[in-house]
Amino acid sequence: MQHTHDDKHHAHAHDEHAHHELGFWAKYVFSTDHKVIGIQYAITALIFLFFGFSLMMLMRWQLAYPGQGIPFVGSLLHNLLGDAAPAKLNDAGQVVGYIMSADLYNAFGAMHGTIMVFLGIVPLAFAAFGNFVVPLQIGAPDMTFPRINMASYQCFVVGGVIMLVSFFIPGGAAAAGWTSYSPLATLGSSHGQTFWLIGMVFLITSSLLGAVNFIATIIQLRAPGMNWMRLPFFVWAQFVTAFLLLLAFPPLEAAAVMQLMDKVAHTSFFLPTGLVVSQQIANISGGGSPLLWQHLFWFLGHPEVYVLILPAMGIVCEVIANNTRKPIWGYKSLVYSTLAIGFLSFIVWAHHMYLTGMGTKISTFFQTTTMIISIPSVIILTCFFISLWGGSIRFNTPMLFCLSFLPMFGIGGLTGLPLGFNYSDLFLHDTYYVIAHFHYIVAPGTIFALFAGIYYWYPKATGRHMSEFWGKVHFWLSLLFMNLIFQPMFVQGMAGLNRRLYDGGATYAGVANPAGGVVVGVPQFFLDLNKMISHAAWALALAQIPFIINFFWSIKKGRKVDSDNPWQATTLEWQTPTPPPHGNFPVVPNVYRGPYEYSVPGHDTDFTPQNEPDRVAPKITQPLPK
Amino acid sequence: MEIPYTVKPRPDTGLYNAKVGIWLFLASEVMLFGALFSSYILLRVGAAAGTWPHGLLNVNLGTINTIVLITSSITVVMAWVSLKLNQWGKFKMYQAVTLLCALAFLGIKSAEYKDKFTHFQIIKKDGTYVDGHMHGAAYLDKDGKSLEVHKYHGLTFKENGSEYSLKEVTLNGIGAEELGQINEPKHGEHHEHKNISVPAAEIKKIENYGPWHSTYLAIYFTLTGLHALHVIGGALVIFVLWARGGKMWRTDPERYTNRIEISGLFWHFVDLVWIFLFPVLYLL
Amino acid sequence: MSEHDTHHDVSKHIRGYLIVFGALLVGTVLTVWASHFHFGREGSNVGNIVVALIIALTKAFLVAGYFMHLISEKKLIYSVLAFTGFFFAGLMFLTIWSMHPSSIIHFK
Amino acid sequence: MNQYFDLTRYLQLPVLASEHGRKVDALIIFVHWLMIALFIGWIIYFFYAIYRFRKSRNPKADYVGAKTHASTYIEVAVALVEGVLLLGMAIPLWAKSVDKFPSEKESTVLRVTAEQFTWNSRYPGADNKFGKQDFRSASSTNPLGYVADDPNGKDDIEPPAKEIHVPVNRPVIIYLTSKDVIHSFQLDNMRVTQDAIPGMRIPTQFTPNRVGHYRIQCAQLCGSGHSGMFGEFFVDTSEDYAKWQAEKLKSKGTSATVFE
Ligand code: HEA
Ligand code: HEA
Ligand code: CUA
Ligand SMILES: [Cu+2]
Repeated sequence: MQHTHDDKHHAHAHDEHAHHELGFWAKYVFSTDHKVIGIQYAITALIFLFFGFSLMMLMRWQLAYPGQGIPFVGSLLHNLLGDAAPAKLNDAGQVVGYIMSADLYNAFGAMHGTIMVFLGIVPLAFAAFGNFVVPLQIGAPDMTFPRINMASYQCFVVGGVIMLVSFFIPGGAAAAGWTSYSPLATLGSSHGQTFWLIGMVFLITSSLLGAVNFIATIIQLRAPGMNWMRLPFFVWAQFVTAFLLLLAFPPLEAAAVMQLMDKVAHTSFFLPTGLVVSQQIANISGGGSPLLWQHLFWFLGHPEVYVLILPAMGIVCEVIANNTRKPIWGYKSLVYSTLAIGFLSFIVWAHHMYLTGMGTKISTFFQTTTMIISIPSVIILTCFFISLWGGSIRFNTPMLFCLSFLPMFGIGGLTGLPLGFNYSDLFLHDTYYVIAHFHYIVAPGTIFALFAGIYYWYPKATGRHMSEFWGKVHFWLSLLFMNLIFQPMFVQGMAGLNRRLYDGGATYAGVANPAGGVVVGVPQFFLDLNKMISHAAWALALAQIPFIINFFWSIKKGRKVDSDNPWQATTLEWQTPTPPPHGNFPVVPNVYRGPYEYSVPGHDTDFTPQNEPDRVAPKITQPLPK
Repeated sequence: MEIPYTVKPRPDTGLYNAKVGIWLFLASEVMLFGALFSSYILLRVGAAAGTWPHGLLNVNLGTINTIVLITSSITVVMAWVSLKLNQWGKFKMYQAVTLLCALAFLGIKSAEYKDKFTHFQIIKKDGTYVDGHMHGAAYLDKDGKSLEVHKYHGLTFKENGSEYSLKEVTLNGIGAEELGQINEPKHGEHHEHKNISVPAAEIKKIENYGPWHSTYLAIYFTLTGLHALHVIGGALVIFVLWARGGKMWRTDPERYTNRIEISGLFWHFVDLVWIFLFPVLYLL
Repeated sequence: MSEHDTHHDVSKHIRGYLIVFGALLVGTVLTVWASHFHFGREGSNVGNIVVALIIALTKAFLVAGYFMHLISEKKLIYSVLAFTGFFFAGLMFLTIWSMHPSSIIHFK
Repeated sequence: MNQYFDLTRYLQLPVLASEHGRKVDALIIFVHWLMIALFIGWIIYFFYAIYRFRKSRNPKADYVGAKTHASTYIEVAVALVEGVLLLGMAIPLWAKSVDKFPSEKESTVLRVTAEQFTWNSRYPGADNKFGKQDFRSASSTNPLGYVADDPNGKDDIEPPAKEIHVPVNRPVIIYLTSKDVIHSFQLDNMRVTQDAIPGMRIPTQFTPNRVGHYRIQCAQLCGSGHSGMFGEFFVDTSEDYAKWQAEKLKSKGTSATVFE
C-alpha cells in the first residue's frame, strides 16, 4: 500500500524504486505484490501437496501389507510420534520394525484429506494461480486490497502450521475423517480435533479474505474495454470460485465454532440425548443433532468440490485455446455453464447423506438437483472437446496435461452419476468406488491441470522455460501411474470393498460359504489389488522427482524466454514485461477484443492480442483511471 | 503504479473498491449468522418438551441494550454526515458517543453473562430440582469443623482434596417437582424466591447456567458471544479511525470519509444482527 | 451515493435519519410490549413468533435501507445481496426441511 | 436379449441375495451403459481429433472450427436418459423401499444397536413386543440400557453380539440405532446400507432370498476399531431358523415361561 499511492508521481521509475528501497523481507516475505504472494502460495501449497501425498504413501503401505513394519521411515515415525507407531516384536521379543496403529492410520487419512483439499489444491488452484494470473489477465496493477491479500496468506500459513503441529501433540492429529462427523469427532479425548477446528477457522478466514479480494478486483479493476464477455475464461472460473468460497465457507465456520464449543465448553450442539460413553450415560445436556453437523459440513463440502475443479477448468481452457491456435468453441456456453454450476452447487449437498435415513421427498429433491448439475459439466467438457476440431494442435507439456485432463475428469465425473442416484448409492456408498470417483477428478484431473498451469505460466514468472523433455517424462509417467492407482479402485469398490479400512479390508476377506459354496465378503483378488495400487502410488512419487528438480533447476538454468510472449498468446498477462514489474503494466492497457482471437483470418500473425489496437480508431469504453 | 478507484467510484459500477469489499464481506457474514440462526431453529424444534426455557433472560437489560445499539447506529450515521458537511468537531463528538454506547453494550452483556454463571440448578437424588442464584456454600474442614463460605468461586464443587469437603449449598430461588415448572413459568404467576439449602448428601448433580447447561444456553452464548466479538472488532476500528484520523482528514478527506462510511456499514450490520437476536433469544 | 452528495442534500437526509431512529425505538418498545400478549391458537406460540419477526424485519429494513443506504444503492450490490439471500434461504429451508421428523424414514 | 445388457459379470458385483437387490444392480448397470456410451463415443472422437488436427498435419488452424449442433443433441440426450433413470427407477424404487414397509406380522422384526465396535441384535420373542430401551438405564451390567422391569422385554431374545439370524424369503425389518457414534449397517449381498445414528431409530427393510452366511460391514468411520466392526448375518431355511429361535428361547430359561 505504501508504495501504491504515495509515489503516484514517479510511478514510472517504480520497479527500480522497489528494488532499491525494499529489503529482502519486505520484498519476498511481507510483500503486498500479488505476484509475490501468488508465488508464496504456490510454493507453500506444493509442499503441502507433497506432504499430503507422503501421508498417503505411508497409508498405502499399511493397506498393502497390513501390520508389517514400515520400511525406511518406521523408526523415524516411532521417534516422532511415539506409540502411534508401535514396535513390532518377533517371537524372540526383539523389535523387527515399527507399524502403523489404527489411530495413526485414521489420523493420516483425515489429515490427507484435509491437507490435500484445504492446504493443497485450494491454495494452489485458487489463491496461487488466481493471485498471479488474474490481475495480469484483466490488466490491473494489483489486487484491490494488497494488504488484505498479504493477511490472507498469513492466515493460511498459521492455519497450516496449526494443522502440522497437531500431529505431535499427545493423542495425535484429528482422526475422524476430513468430514469430522460428530459425535465421533467430539467424543474423542485427544486435542487433535480441537487443533483441526482452530486450524480450519484460520484457513476459512484466509479463504474469505481472498474471495472478497478476488471478486472486488475482477469487478473494479478490469482495464478499459475489458468488459465481461471479453474476460478470459480462467478469470470467470476464478470469479465463480470466489463466490463459492465467500458464501459456502461461513456455514462451516459456524459449524466449526459450534463443534469447538462442544469440545471445549461441553455444549451439545451435535450430541443427542442419551449418548452412552464407556457404558455410562454421557454427562452432557444432550438435545443436539449429529445430522446438523453433516448438513452444515456438506453445505460447504459440495461447493468446495467445485472450488477444486473450476480453476482447473479455467487453466485447461487457456492452454487449449493457446495450443490449438483457435478460439474456444462456445465461449458463452462455457461462461453460463460455469455460472449455473456455481449456482446449483449450493443446493445439491445432501447427496452425501442419502443413507442417513432420508425420506422420499428430500432424496428426490437432492438427486434431481444432482442430476441437473451434471449437465453444465457435460456442456463444459463438450466445449473443450469440440474446441479441438479444426485446430493446429501443439503437443507441448502444458497441452499434454490439459488434453489428458479431459478424459480423466470425464471418468471422474461420469462415475459421479451412479453415486448421484440414491438407489445405486445404496450399494456404492462408502466403497472405494467413491474414492476412485473423486480422485479421478482431483488427482489426474485437477492436479494435472495445475501442473499444466505451472509449466504454462512459469516463463512469465521467472523469464525461463522449464525443460520440455523432463516435462514430458513427468507427464507420461504421472498419467500411467495415476490410472494404475485409481482404476483398480473402481473394481474394488464394485466388489464391495469399503474405504477408511485400516487393514485394507482383510477383515472381510472372502471365505467359502458353508451353505452353498457362495463366497461371502470380498474375494481375495480384490484385496491383492491393494499391493498393486500401492506400488503404483510409490512409483507416482518417483515420477514427481523430474518435476521437482526441473522446477527448481529451471529458475536459474532454464532456457531463457525469447520474448515477453513465448507462447504467442492473446491474453494480457503476456503483454507485460517479463517478469512483470511491480504495478504490472507500464501503461494501462486498452482492450479491444475477446480473449481467444487466434488465427483471425487476414491477420498477419496467428494470434491477435486483446490490447492490439484495431485497424479502425479504438473506441475507449471507459475513461482511463486518473 | 496506483490502484484505481480506491477513492473515486468506478464509472460503470458506480462504486469505490472498499464499498464493494465491505458488502461482499457482509454477505459472508450473513451466511455465518444465517447458519447459526438455522441451527437455533433446529435445536429449538427438536427440543424435548419442557427442556426449552422461556423468560430465562432479563428482558429489561435486553431492551436497554437494544436501545443502546440503535443509538450508536444513529450516531454513526450522524458522524458520517458531519464529515460530509465538513464539521470535524461534530464528527468527533458523535463517534465518541458511538464508542461509549459500544462500551455500555459490552458492560451490560458481561453483567448478563455473570448472572448466568452464578445461576445454579441442583438435581437432587430424589429427582426434584432446586434452582436459583448461588447464595453460599458451606464446607467442612478435615476435622469436621464447618466453615461458611459466603462468597462462591469456581464453577463446580470439587471436594477439594483432604482439605475441605462440601457440606451444603444454599441457593436463592425456587424448588420444583419437574423441569417444566422451571423452564415454562405460567404467565403472570410469580414464585417468590427464598433461600434453599441442600445438604451435599442429597445432591445428584449441580450445574450453573453456562453453555453446557442446555442447548438453549449453548446457542445463546455462541450467538451473543460471536456478536459481542463483532461489537469489539467494530468498536476498535471506529476508535482507531477516531483517535488518529486527523492527519488523513486534512490530507485526503474523501478517503477518510469513505473509511468512516465503511466502518459505519459494518457497525450497522452488527446492530442489524442484534435486532434479530433480541426477540429470538429474549422474547420468544 | 457518497460521491455526488453536495452539502445541501446530505443535510436534507438528516431529518430522515432521525425519523428512522425514532421508528426503531418505537419498534423496540412495540416488540417487548407485544411479547406480553398471546397471539394465535392456545398452546402454540406461532402467533407471537410471526408478530416478533414482522417487527424485527421492519426494523431490519429500516436500518439496512436508510442507515446503510440500501434503498439508493447500486445494482451490483443488490445482485450480490440477492444471491446471498437466496442461498441463505436455501440453507435454512432445506436443512430444516430435511431434518423435520416427517422427512426421516419412519414406519407405522 | 436381456443378458447382453447385463454387465453384472463384468462389474463383479457381490453375490446377490435379496429381492430388491436385482433392481439396485439394474440401475447401476443402466447408468454404466450411459457412462460407457458417452466415454467410448467421446474418447474415439478425442483421439481422432488430436490425430487429425496435430500441427504437422494441420499447420493452419481454422478460426471458426466445428459448425455442428451435434453437441447440443448429445447434451439433451444425456439429460433425457438421466431424467428417465431418475423418474423411471431411482425415485419410485427409493419411495418403495423407505415408505412401503411390509406389515410386522409377515416379517422378521429385530432391533440392532450398534456400538464401538460391534452389532447387538435383539428379537421381540414370543410376544412380538420389544422391551423398553432407554440408555439412561445403561450400565456395565446392562450395556444396551433395556429397562429391567419391562414385561415386554422378559422374553426378548438377545443372540451373542455380531450374530444375526433371519429366515429366508421373509421380509426383514431392522430398527437401527447406535449407542455412541455414527455407524452404518451395510450388507453388500443384500444391497442394503443404512446409517445407525445415536438419538435416532431408523428402520430398514429387505427380503433375503438366498440361504447363506454373509458379512455385515460397518460403512461409517467410527474410530480405531472401525475396520474390525463386522457382523455375521445368517439367512437360514425357515426350519433351521425355527430351531435356532426355539433353543434361544429355551436358553432364556424361566424368564420366557413366566408370562405364559
Ligand atoms: C472436484 C471434485 C468433485 C467433482 C467435480 C464432483 C462431481 C460430482 N460428484 Fe462427487 N465427490 C467428490 C468430489 C467431486 N465430485 C468428493 C471429494 C466426494 C467424497 C467426499 C467424501 O465422502 O469424503 C464425492 C462424493 C460424491 C457423492 C457421494 C458418494 C457417497 O459418499 O455415497 C456423490 C453422490 O451423488 C457425488 C456425485 C457427483 C456428481 C453427480 C458430480 C457431477 O458434477 C459430475 C458431472 C460431470 C460429468 C457428468 C462428466 C461429464 C463428462 C463427459 C460427458 C465427457 C466424457 C468424455 C470422456 C470421458 C472422454 N460425489
Ligand atoms: C484434492 C484432494 C485430494 C488429492 C489431490 C488426493 C490425492 C491422492 N489421494 Fe486422496 N483423498 C482425499 C483427497 C485427495 N487425495 C480425500 C478428501 C480423502 C478422504 C479422506 C477421508 O477418508 O476422510 C482421500 C482418501 C484417499 C484414500 C482412501 C483412504 C481410506 O479411505 O482409507 C486413498 C487411498 O489410496 C487416497 C490416495 C490418494 C493418492 C494416491 C493421491 C495421489 O493422487 C497424490 C498425487 C500427489 C502428487 C502427485 C503430489 C504433487 C506434488 C508435488 C510433486 C510436489 C512438488 C513440490 C515442489 C515443486 C516444491 N486418498
Ligand atoms: Cu462402526 Cu465403523
Ligand atoms: Cu457432492
